[in-house]
Amino acid sequence: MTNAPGQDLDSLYQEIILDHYKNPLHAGLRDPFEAEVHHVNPTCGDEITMRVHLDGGVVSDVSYDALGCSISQASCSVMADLVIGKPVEEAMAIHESFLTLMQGKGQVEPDEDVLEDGIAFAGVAKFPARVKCALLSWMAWKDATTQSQGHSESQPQEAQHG
Amino acid sequence: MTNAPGQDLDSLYQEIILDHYKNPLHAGLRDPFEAEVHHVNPTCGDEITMRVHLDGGVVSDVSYDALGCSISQASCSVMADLVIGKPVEEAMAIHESFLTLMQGKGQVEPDEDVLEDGIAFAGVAKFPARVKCALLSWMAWKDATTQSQGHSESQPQEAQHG
Amino acid sequence: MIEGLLPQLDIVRKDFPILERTLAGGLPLVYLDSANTSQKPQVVIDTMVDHLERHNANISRAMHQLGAESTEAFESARDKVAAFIGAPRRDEVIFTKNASEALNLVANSLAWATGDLAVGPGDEVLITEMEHHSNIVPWQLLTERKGATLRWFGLTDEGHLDLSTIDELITERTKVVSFTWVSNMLGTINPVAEITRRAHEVGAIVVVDASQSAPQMPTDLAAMEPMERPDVIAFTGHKVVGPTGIGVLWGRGDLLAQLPPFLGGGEMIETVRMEGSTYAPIPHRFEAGTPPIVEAVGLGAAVDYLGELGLGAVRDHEHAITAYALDGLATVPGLRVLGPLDAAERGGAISFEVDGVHPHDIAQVLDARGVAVRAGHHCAKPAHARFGVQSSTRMSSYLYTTPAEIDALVEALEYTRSYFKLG
Amino acid sequence: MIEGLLPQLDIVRKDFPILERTLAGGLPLVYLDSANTSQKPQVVIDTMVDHLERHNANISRAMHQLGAESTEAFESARDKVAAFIGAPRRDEVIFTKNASEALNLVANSLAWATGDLAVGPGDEVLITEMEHHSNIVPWQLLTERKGATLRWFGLTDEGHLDLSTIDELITERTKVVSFTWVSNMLGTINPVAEITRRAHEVGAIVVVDASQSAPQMPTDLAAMEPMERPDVIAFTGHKVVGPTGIGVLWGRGDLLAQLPPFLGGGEMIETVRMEGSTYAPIPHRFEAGTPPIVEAVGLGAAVDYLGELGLGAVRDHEHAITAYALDGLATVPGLRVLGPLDAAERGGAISFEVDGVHPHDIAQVLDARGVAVRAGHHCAKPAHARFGVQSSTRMSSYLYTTPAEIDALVEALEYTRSYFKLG
Ligand SMILES: Cc1ncc(COP(=O)(O)O)c(C=O)c1O
Ligand SMILES: Cc1ncc(COP(=O)(O)O)c(C=O)c1O
Repeated sequence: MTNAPGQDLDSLYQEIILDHYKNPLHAGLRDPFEAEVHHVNPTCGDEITMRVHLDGGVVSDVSYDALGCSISQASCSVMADLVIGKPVEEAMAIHESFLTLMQGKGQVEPDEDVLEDGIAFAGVAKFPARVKCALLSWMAWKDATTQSQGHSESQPQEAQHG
Repeated sequence: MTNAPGQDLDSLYQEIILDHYKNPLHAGLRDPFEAEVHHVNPTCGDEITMRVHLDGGVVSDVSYDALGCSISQASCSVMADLVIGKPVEEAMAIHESFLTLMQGKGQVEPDEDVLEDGIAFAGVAKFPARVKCALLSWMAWKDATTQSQGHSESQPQEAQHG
Repeated sequence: MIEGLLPQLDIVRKDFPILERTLAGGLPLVYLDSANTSQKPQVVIDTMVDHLERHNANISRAMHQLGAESTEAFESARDKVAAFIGAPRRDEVIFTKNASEALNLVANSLAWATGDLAVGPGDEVLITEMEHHSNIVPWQLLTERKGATLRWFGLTDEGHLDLSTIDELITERTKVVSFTWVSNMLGTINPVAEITRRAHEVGAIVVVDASQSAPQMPTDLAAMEPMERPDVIAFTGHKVVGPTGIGVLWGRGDLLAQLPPFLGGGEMIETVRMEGSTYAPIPHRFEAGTPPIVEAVGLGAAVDYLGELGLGAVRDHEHAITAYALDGLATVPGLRVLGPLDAAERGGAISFEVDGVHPHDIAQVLDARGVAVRAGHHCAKPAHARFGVQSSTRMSSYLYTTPAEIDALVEALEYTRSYFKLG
Repeated sequence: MIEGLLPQLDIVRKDFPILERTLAGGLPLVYLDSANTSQKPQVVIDTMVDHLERHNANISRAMHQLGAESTEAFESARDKVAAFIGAPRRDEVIFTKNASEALNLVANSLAWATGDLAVGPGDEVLITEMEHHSNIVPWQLLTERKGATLRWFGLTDEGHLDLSTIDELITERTKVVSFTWVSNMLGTINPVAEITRRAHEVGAIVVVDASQSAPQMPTDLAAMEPMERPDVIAFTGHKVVGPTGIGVLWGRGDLLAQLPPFLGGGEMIETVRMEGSTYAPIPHRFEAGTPPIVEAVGLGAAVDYLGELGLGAVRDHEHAITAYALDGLATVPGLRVLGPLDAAERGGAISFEVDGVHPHDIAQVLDARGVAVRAGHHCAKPAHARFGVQSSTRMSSYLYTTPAEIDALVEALEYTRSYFKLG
């Protein structure tokens, strides 16, 4: 059997991803929170319920209940761990940088200082069908955070193509 | 210039047809009548209003007001002249035989004893787009006659394809 | 050697150019996603190309030679489709853009119906829990908008319709019963004749979603007893080796003639004045605008192709492959099939779960081995919910599927388990 | 030599295989029916074949390599179409089956709208007397069904909209103004910016039927002033050198997001439970079921092809040919053109009458000479009625039309007159 496809897979399923998948950080729904959102990947049915608690301009907690594949679960865990404790503005910048990575079709070099464990998702960007999995929780977080800030952005936004 | 297309045309535009077109028989709307129908060729907009008067099982009058091309006008004139004075049953048989001719794609040999001037339309059967023109008045006549007989057949029937 | 396979399967496969493709890493394509969309034989592609390169013109409206050729090609596609399903009359065959539009056409038109067909408070529409979203949402919209009630058949643990409640569900209040002939998720073949008869006894309209049955089983409407013949069936071109962009609605002529128009415009009219319009007879009444011409022509070639193979032979092939696949899947530890386990009771779509691996991840690993399956809810979320899962992996075979491809699937599933380090 | 023709017209013509065809009697094809449907360049056909032979799969739903390729091809067609019309956002581009469906989508959804968008008694929808049936009947259905009132702009004798009544027609009661950018019968180019501004001042939604303008003139929505930019435009693939089976609806994102769903099912959902469903954001919200995938891919190649020629150059070509044709037609005794006589005010469709010969008969004789034109009401019965005729003959050029073809038309018209023995 050829090994080529296996190698491809390994670039998707990095050890870090599988670890987060098996042991997700910050899982569960907690109080207090200002906004709770429910996002769905309509294509495959993956779902997430997410709460965001802001405190003095800082993301004080992100808690969630998620159903989905390894990529979407691990991404959620990584995201929560990255943004909790960060000022909203900085967290939004991290979000932006993750989005750029995911939409880069594998051409964007991730910045480990910003994304930390998130750089493990660089390989996902080469699998267009999985990009939405990786982004589900990030989109939910952005939505919930914006709502927490008092802006309402009720219509879930779809990931931009191309 | 090649003559081939001209020959084709002449098989469509027989002298008899052009004559009936220029001098249509039985034109105009007359009393008495038991049924009046209005048929349209939805494709091109040709229209006909037709009245039928039956008397003792005989087609006693067919009168009409028609707008359309040479084929549809001539066909109406020929039809009216053919059926007026005939028992309904015989007229229906003529209708049937004209229908068969028109749907025969030029393969059916017309019977002059039955169709008289109608045989001039044999060439029309080779022009699928014109078959509907030739049939418009015949369909209207059938509809009106059936209504006159007391049967209601309100939904105009479309010429069967193939 | 397995019984029932299509004779000369290797030659049949040569008709499908895509099956010769290789994927990343030079792997051969193992296409097991035919319930999602089927592959196209060369003859369908060539027929479309010939139409576009030599006969392209708008239909009906055009009087010239190209127009006559194009109209003839389009209308003879209607004849072919009518023959394919044994339609009692050719003008009962309406071309839509897909099965979804066909189903919506009926539901949406019913929303504007008056008289006997009107749907309102107190009236009920009956569907089932195993429907594709395209046979759920249109009826939700209809009943919500008109204040009627949506009801549904539940499912047994084996993935059959639970007909034990049929007397409560089909009543004098039932205006429409709409259900799938073959489930695209569970594979279940439903008892169309029996349900249709019961529905007709109370005067309900019966709509059957034939999207999964038309590709796999002979359909002969004219041969069905009128009481047991659905009033409407819908299917989609791209699942019967035809192109996308075309679907079919067959409906009983007098029912269709009673339905108010759906889309307005173009060729669906009899006459138009600014003050009001009248409409053409079927089929044109429901074919507003320029229809999918080259798609109809391609579909005509597709059903001809299936007709030459013989739908009976295709069904036998599917049955043989499905049985073989069920056996193979049973050898994979932790794998659970959703739906009937007897190949005789089902079509060629088999959805399953594997303990400890999410369907996306299964599909991903399979894809890395060249095996194309579908993962997700397959547009059947309620059926997934019924079985307590959110998604599943689905393999679906078709007339070109070989036993060796099933072997490749089973092997790739074993590999998936080892990749994710499952016992 | 005529100014403004496409450079290297003879080479451009070689892109269109059908133009090499001969007709009965070995006559060359003179195709002057492009307003009905355009011919297809080889690159569109080849792109579709490549998709069907190598990348065919269902989109979105499929996780495998073919699925990814097909999805990428489909979504990049959306990007190309968005670029073609200068859409402010790519997700505002919705694929339908044709222009007619796009227009019906809006009218039909509005019938179920609540709140601001609701249409009911006292409300008015404003159209024009020069609309294609596809932009009349949907609004008749909407206003009849909802008890609203349909009004329309009349036409001047020269074939322009009679804007003298604009103050009476566009009022606080006007909910929707829907009109064509370029008439398919009269050729008239309408003042989109001016009418849109007026309609927006009273808060009406503006729908523009771009079926005839999109093929012939540059469209740049993003460059339009927001007050003058329509809220919705619709056009159809087969008139922009693309395949049948695909149309485009562009709509302002926040308007589309407010509209209730049109067709339900397949991929237009967010989540489905038996008790009720929620819907996906645009564009998917309005793309129920398997979309016309290979058709979108073909359309992408088509708009790329037009983009390479340059829509400005295409418009110049049409203008030059139209002016030349108007001059030629003016030499035919008894011929009367319906619509503006100045090529600058019109598109490339020219409808005319010839005293003493019915349009069918003209088209028939022309066809016998290889000249393909359309005869009939061109799906614009009210405009014909306005000019006191029941039908007309229409020649319509496109980017591949040569002056020699116009000469052939004029000569064939002379022959027609002599065939029917007219002075
Ligand atoms: C101005 C106009 N609007 C709408 C249409 C309808 O387009 P389609 O038939 O592709 O839906 C056409 C062409 O037929 C047209 O010319
Ligand atoms: C059972 C069933 N119904 C309806 C559909 C919808 O078909 P389409 O997406 O072509 O409209 C499908 C396939 O997607 C199906 O499997």
